[in-house]
Amino acid sequence: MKFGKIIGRVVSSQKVKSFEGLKLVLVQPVSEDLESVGDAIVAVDTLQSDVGQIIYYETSKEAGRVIEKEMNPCDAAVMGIVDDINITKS
Amino acid sequence: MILAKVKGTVVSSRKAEKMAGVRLLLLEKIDPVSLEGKNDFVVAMDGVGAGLDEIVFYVSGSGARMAETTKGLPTDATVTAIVDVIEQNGHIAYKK
Amino acid sequence: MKLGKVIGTMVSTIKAKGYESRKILVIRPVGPDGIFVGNSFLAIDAVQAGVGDTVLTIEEGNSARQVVQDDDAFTVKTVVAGIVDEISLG
Amino acid sequence: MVLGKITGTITSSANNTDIQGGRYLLVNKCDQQGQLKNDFLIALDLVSAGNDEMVMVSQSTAARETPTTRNKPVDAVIVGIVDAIDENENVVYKK
Repeated sequence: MKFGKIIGRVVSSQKVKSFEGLKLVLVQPVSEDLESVGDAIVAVDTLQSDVGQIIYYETSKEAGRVIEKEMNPCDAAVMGIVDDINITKS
Repeated sequence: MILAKVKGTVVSSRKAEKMAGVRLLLLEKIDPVSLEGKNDFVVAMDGVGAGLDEIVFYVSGSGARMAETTKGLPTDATVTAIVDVIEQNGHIAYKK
Repeated sequence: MKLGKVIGTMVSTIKAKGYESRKILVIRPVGPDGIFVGNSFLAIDAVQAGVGDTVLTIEEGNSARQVVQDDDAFTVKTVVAGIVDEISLG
Repeated sequence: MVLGKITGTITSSANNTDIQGGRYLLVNKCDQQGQLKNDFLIALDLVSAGNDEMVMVSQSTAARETPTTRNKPVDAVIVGIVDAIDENENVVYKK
């Protein structure tokens, strides 16, 4: 899993059937210091996250398992909304 | 899937048992616009009988094991198609 | 498997299913010499690891389900599977 | 999923992808504003995408989690055509 920040929403009307009714968000991967790392990706969000929130997401087939449909080609999903990060600098 | 050009074959006499009898191709990834080689090479199992200098595309990761010819074999790259035509922005960029 | 060092913890109340009541750690990959390499990531703790521990992480769903001993944890992919006591080189 | 724009079509008669009538498109990855990255991949089209349209591509094992691609040698599929992207309450892309 990785930290990410919700930076926007993606709207798609023409999509695979198993994605119908799902919310798609634009996620900017970030470090534990909340600095941007790499390029933004599109993820499925089942947790009603808001723009600006720090979340964590998982990739690959396991991400698709947040959707109640047996077969779906989702490769990234929001897995939780972050309340607090405690880092010990050594 | 990634576009590449067949640059040669790879022969290995000592290899995993399950790889016996499988043709291994040396591929050079190509730029899809210029079709020039990127000096980035990968060895892939041949699933289509591709020949030297042909443009192909290959599947990487666990999907490489899903071709008819590679079911259950230890591979992370398999050539799944020989390219006939690449059309870009309405014009033919490549024709076999 | 990847070597990493636990650099912190993260609190999250809103989580995807399969993540409820699981402890999640912030980890940075390290080389065998303990020097940080690359960006941080998150993993579910299965071995009571703590901040400062060098750990072994697995990023593959099937294996992860075995580690957390839950066949129904379909959304789980990244886990801390061991605490490293010693690495000997050469 | 990653974002990309359709820049071409790949035709192949000799293939063992084992997908009847499969349409393979050349995708140039792009950012949320549609800025091209010149980083290309080939993806199987599941949504009848057209030239220059912005799409979402799902990769790796997840690409095989559809009725068309189950257990087939595919590592990238186009799962949706993007109509609009809203970044920090501003529409940064519109079809």
